[in-house]
Order: sequence, then structure tokens, then C-alpha cells
Amino acid sequence: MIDKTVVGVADAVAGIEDGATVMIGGFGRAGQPVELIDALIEQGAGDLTIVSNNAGNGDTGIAALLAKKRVRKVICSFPRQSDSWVFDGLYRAGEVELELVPQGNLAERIRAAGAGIGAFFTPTGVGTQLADGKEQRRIDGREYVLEYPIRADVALFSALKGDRWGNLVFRETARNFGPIMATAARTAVAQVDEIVELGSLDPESIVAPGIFVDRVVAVGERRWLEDGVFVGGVTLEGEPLAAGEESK
Amino acid sequence: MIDKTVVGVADAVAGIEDGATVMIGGFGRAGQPVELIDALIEQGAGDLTIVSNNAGNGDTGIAALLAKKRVRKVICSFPRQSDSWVFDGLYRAGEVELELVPQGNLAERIRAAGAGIGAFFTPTGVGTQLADGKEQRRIDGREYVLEYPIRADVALFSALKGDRWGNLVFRETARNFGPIMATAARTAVAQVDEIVELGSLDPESIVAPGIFVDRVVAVGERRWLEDGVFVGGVTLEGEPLAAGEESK
Amino acid sequence: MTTRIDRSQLAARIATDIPEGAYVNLGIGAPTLVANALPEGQEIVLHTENGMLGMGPRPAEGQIDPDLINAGKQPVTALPGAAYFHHADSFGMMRGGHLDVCVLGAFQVAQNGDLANWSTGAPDAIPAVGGAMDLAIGAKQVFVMTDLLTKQGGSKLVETCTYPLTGVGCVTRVYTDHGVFDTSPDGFRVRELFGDNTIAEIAELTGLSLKEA
Amino acid sequence: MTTRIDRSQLAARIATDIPEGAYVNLGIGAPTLVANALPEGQEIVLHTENGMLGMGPRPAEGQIDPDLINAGKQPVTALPGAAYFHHADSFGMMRGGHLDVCVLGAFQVAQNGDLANWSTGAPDAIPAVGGAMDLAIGAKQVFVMTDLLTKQGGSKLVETCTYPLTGVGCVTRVYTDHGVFDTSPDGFRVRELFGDNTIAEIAELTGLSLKEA
Repeated sequence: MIDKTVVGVADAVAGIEDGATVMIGGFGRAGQPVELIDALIEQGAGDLTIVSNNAGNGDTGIAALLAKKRVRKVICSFPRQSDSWVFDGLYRAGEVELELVPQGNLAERIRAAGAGIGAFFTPTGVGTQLADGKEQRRIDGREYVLEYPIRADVALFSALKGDRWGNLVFRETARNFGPIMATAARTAVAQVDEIVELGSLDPESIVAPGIFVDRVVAVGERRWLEDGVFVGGVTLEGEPLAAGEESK
Repeated sequence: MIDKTVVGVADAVAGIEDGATVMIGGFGRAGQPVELIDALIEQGAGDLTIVSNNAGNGDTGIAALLAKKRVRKVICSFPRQSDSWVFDGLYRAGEVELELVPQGNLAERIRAAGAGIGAFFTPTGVGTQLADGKEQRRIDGREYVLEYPIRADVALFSALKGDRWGNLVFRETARNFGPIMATAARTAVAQVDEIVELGSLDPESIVAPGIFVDRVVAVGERRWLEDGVFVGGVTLEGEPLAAGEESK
Repeated sequence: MTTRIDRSQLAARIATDIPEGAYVNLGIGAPTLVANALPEGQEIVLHTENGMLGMGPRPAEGQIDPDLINAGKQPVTALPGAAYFHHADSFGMMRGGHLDVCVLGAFQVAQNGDLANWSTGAPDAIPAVGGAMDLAIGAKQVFVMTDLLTKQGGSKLVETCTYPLTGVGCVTRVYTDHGVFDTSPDGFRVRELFGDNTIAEIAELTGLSLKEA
Repeated sequence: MTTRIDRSQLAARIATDIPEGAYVNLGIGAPTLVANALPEGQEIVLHTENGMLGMGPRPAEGQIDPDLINAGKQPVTALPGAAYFHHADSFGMMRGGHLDVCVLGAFQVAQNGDLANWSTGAPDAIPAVGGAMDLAIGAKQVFVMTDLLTKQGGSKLVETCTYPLTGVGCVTRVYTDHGVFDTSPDGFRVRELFGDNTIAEIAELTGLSLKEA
């Protein structure tokens, strides 16, 4: 029997080594694998290269990983946010390396890694600093720059439901980088609200087929759902809404 | 109001010009836009370049289009089938040009066209006749060949259901080339069993979002479904099963 | 004193140039105001690069869904007809030229259409680009929405960008608080001036030689 | 007379080398026999390149679903846990190295792992390649299932392929009716011989110098 489910987040992140490249899903809060990042911090691996769209907010998640000096390098598109003080401080102090990648090139480079593409010509970034030193070519009257795949040792991301074969479905814009990061990592780890019976996910709607997924861990239903139905009552960070409050 | 639905297949294929490049979905019989191909034959455009996985079976569909000498060139991966006599004859007589492309390169070149990729390095075909004369490069210790996008004027394909925004869902392995051909053609035309109310397709399960789709035409429910439920009772070609018969 | 319109007036002006049925991406910041100005009863499909077509307005009080946000990470809703997709598909859509219009902010726009909107090149700034470069090169029409002048009074319309570029020759039209300008190989063309503004005044403010469209 | 096993025996032999949990693509023709030989009660996930994981056996009489076929265009079923995807995703899966095993037929396999299985190079033949080249270079292990000898008695195991190649150095192991051979830089290595076959006999049949594995 194939069973990719693991019981706890500690098992889900077991074996991540110092120096590993770790992809972390999420776009802002949506799709961020909060529990897996916490488990990674607990697990202790350091000298990591993190591939993610952002470089952490506030003092939790990737920011907490950064604060503990576990990260050597960040590959991302948008490290600067209103509350990205942890990354900001480390970057200014020269304590973390940054590879800035336009968001679409980041996504396509991850996809290329998963799809066995050796390199591709993209029009994004042509004529900008972010293409400096890169091979450029005119094809059919348009300029392109050559970009290479980004592979990872591990991908950590969040999905809505999974089954024991590792098939996954997502929810709304929390889908973002999860499905492609799963294809690009040697070990792809998904946290899900719920593990469901094999065969209960609609085969037409599975977004990440199990072939890409190595471990699935259930972390309980997100706070703004009740038995799968949206009930709201939270801030954008998913925290309970105090009376009259609506966080931006 | 956005309304991409058209009433008949004649409207669906209107405006296809002589010399056009036409992508045709389907893998064997599955997903073949039978009614749209018939309408294209009726419509009369000639000197076409056809991009499809196969080059026709029996005397219908692409084979009929070929038999009427409407096709100048076929770009496909597998033109040779047990019943591909129409293509075979024309090809041997030098009356149709063939560009043979490994199936995955065909799919990826179509996808590249839709995704704005100028060219990509693929390991498929390296060291074979099908890479002859193509640019080759060693990346990270592996050999790759450079392949370019395939764009089309029109894509004709079959889906299960669509709405007036052009959102589409597919059925089983009939999905095959439809979703990517839609992205690579200036005019993407889908035949569907049924046009449903906007909002009734699950946004998590839409496979081809309407942005890629220009025309949707309903052709009635496929013969092996009844109110959306599989009932069988057909041959592999979708013809009614005579008593005791089961076509291979 | 030249005539200036405010941001919501400018958003409304931009909205009049977006036809029904268009697929549109509205960049972070001021461009999001265009959403509120789109004509009632017309269907325009909004794309957000974090994976959605058919984006609707901000949800009602208490109905924030942390899984449903726009590229500016603000809560949004989904309209009937919406579809979700992953990041590679979303940016394929952009790069592949499927968006009809995107509206972006700018630090500088050069008369040839070069855009600078992601970095002022300040040495101590944290660089961040997001999806700006993909939007700049992807949409069929790239509109810029901006004040004509910086707070210091410098012109954002320039002969040549001095800030780091976002994209080369990508901007088709610039909507400013003073007027609307088309980029062209031989300089900005004045498409429309608001209120009492004259070409001569704008030429003086920007230091550019301007032509009528 | 050397010992030969039949195709279903050979399929069974191949099946023993496919571990539970493997993602496997079985090529058109004889390799599909391996599906029937997979051990009961073990889960092995079959991929078909026309867009499905979790492929099940041929449907019951009268239950053919024309939308549900394998790469050989034969009717199949879907197991619980199956997933559908489009062609670019399916071949991305293959090219990206996510399949553990594929089993292919062959015209010739060279000792360095070169495979020829799509064209005999006959000048009047209609060329057709399908997904063979993608499978050849994509799977982690590429098994070939074939008779050792052609009907004319020539060896399909060769020093160098004379037929047009499908892939370079891609075959890891060849399962023939006479025995099982691993490719290697310095020639085929004999992993197993069926019945009374000896290395000397096979060397004579093939004209190759063979080594033990």
C-alpha cells in the first residue's frame, strides 16, 4: 500500500540537511505552510537556501527562520514588505544573500526544473539589471534572456486536502506556488487541512498529482472554514477577528 | 455582457482563411473535435497547416480534410496508424508535407507559444534524426536541443462543458491537447457537450480559463453519457454497440 | 497653475479606455482604483497574478478570506465565472500576451515606452520586483497611471529613464493628473489635456518637446 | 537450442523488478502485458502519457469509455486515486524524471544503452515517433522488453545501433526471452539467463562479448 501520509509535522520535515535548498510555498499569507516552517525551525537545519516569493513578514514563518540565522541565501521576487524587518536587517548587515528574480521567471524556472527543461528564453527582464550578464537572443524579432531551472532538495507548501497517494487539491489563491514547487523538489512535503480517503478527490480536479508529492501531513482545518464551508471571522493573517476589527 | 457562445458549428469555424495554421485537439478519438472538423471541411479553407498528435484515421475527421486536399502540411508526432491510409497515400505521393515532432516536444512547443517562451532546451530527441540540424547545448552535464514555439491561427478542440466566458472543463483523457492548444492560437474554438450558466463551473476545477477561449459551441451530449453519467454501450469510436460487439 | 485631476477622476478616465470583455490586470497601489471606476453592468475580467481571473471587490466586513487575496495581498472576492490557477500558469498567461490591458504605476516613463517602476536605484534600498517586469512585457497594452510630477516637482515623463528599468519600450500610454500621453518612437504625443492645460505648459513642466497625437 | 520464455513469463519477470509504490509507464505493445503481471495487492501507479496517473485494466464488456484510453488508444479504466492532466503536464512529468520505470519495446539496443525503437529507416515507411523519445530520456529506469533475436535471427542486442535512434544511452536493462542484460559503458552485463542458456551461447547468438553482472 502506498501511504505518503505522516503523522506529525516533525516527521514531515525530518531529514532536511544543513545546506539544503528549500522551496517554501505561499504568496503573502495565502498558502504559506506555517506549521511546516515552524517544524523546520524546530528541526534545526541551517545554512539553507530558501526559494519563495517573499522573504518573510513580521516575526513568524520565514522571518523567524531568518531571525535564527538558518538562512544563507534567499531566492525570491519580493523581499521588501511593510513588515519585512527581519530580512531587511540581515540583508543590510550582509548576513543573507539575495537573488532577486522577477516573479514570472521565478515561477517558470521552478516549473522548468520539474518539467526537465534545461533552460528557456523569456522576454521578462530583458534590458533590465536583472538580466545583466545573462545570455540574450533575438528570436522572431523579439529579445529574450536565457534563464535556468531552480531545483530544490525539499519543497514545503500548503494544500487543502490530500490522500495517501499524495494527490492534492488547493483552495483559491492559496494554490500559487505549491503545485509547481512540488514538481521541482526531490522531497515535496504538503501540509493539508485534512487527509481524505483514496478515491474521494475528483480525478478531474486534482491539481498536484501524487507522483510529485512525497509526504502529506494533516494540520487541522484552517480557522476560516467550518467543515469545509467558509465562515470568515478572521483577519487577513487568519487570526480571530476581535469585535469591530478588520485587519488590513 | 461577455458571450463567447456561438449557436452553430458553422459560426464556430467562420473566418478560417486559406493558408491558416490550425491546431486540432484529440489523441486518437478521445477529445477529437469531430463536429468542428466537419464544419471546417464544409467551410472550405484550404492550404492548411494542421497541428495535431495524429494525422487522421479512417475516412473521417482529419483524414477527410486530407482527402479533400485541404492540407499542405501536417505537424504531428504519430501519423502512422493502422487505419491512416489517407495520410499514407498523400504522403507517399508527396502531396502533403510532414514535420514529425516527438509528442512531448510537440506539447511543450505548443505550451511555449501560449506562455510567451521564445525557445527552450529539451533533452528529448537529442542524438536522433529529429534533432538533426538543431542547436544543441550541454547544460549541467546533460545534452539538450533547442526547440521553438508552435503558434496557430485557430485551435479546434473538444471539452465537456463551457460557460459564456469561455471557461472549460474536460473529461478524462479527452483533455489531452485542448487546454494547451487554446493558449497557443489566436482564435480558440471549443465544442462542448453543454453550455452551462456562468458560475456553475467550480473555479477550482476549470482547466482552460476563458481568457484563452474565443468561441464555444454546444454539440450535444456524447453518446456514452446520459445527463452527465457514464452509461457505456458504445465502441471505442463512440458508435452504438451492436449486440455482442466490442470494437477494439 | 496647471489643472490637475485627482486619482479617482484619473481612475475613471482610464476606465473609459477599457472595453467590455477586456482581460485586465491592475497593478498594486493607485491602479487598483480603476476597479471601482469600471462601468456598472459591463463585464471586464480582472486578473491577479497570484492565480485568479474574475476577481471581485473587497469582501464585506467580517468576510475576509485569507486564501483569497490580490497581488497587493489585500482581501478580494471571486465573481461567478472566476477561475484559479497556479503561478506558472498565471505568469504564462501574462507572458504569453493574453491580457488586453495592464495598468501600472511608475517612477519614470521614457518617451520610447521604457518603464522604471521597481527601483529608484538607491544604494541602501532593499530591491524587490514582484511581477512588475512580467506585467510590463506581457500585456497587449501597458497603461501607466501616475502623477506627472514627483513630489519634488521633477517630471516622471522623461526622454530617457535614469532609474533602473522595468521593461524596454513597453508602455503604450501614460495617464497623468495633467493629461494623457502616448509613447512613440519620436517622443510623447499628447492625447488629451485636462482642464486648462496647454501643450506649452506641459512641455515646460516636463522639459520635453511634445507633439499632438 | 537455447531456452526461451514466452512473453507473459517475461512480463512476469519484469514485474518482479518493479517495487510497490513505483510510478510506471508501460509502452505500447508487449510491455502492456506487464500490467497483468504486477503482484496483486501491491500498489503500483501506472502512467499513460495521454494524461493520466492511476490507470486501471480494460473495462468490462459494454463499458468502453471513448474518453478513457491509454497511449495505445485502447480502452482502460481509472483506479481510485487516479488523476487527469493535459499533455504538457503529462510530458513535463516524464521529461522531469518523475517516472521510476518505463518499459519499452525495441528494434535494437546498443551495449551503451542507445535505443532504436521508432523507425527501421526503411525509405518508404511513414515515420512516426509518438512519445517514445520522451519516455526513453525521461524515466529513472528504462527497461526494454524484447525478443533477443529478430524473426530473421539477427540480434537485437548490438554493439552500435544501425537503426535511427530513439534515445542515447538511455536503456538501463534489457529483458529478453533468453535472459536479462544490463547496459554498461564496457558492454552488456548478463544479469540472468533463463533455463539452460549459457553466456557462451548468448555471445554466439548476438556476436557480442558479454560479461557477468
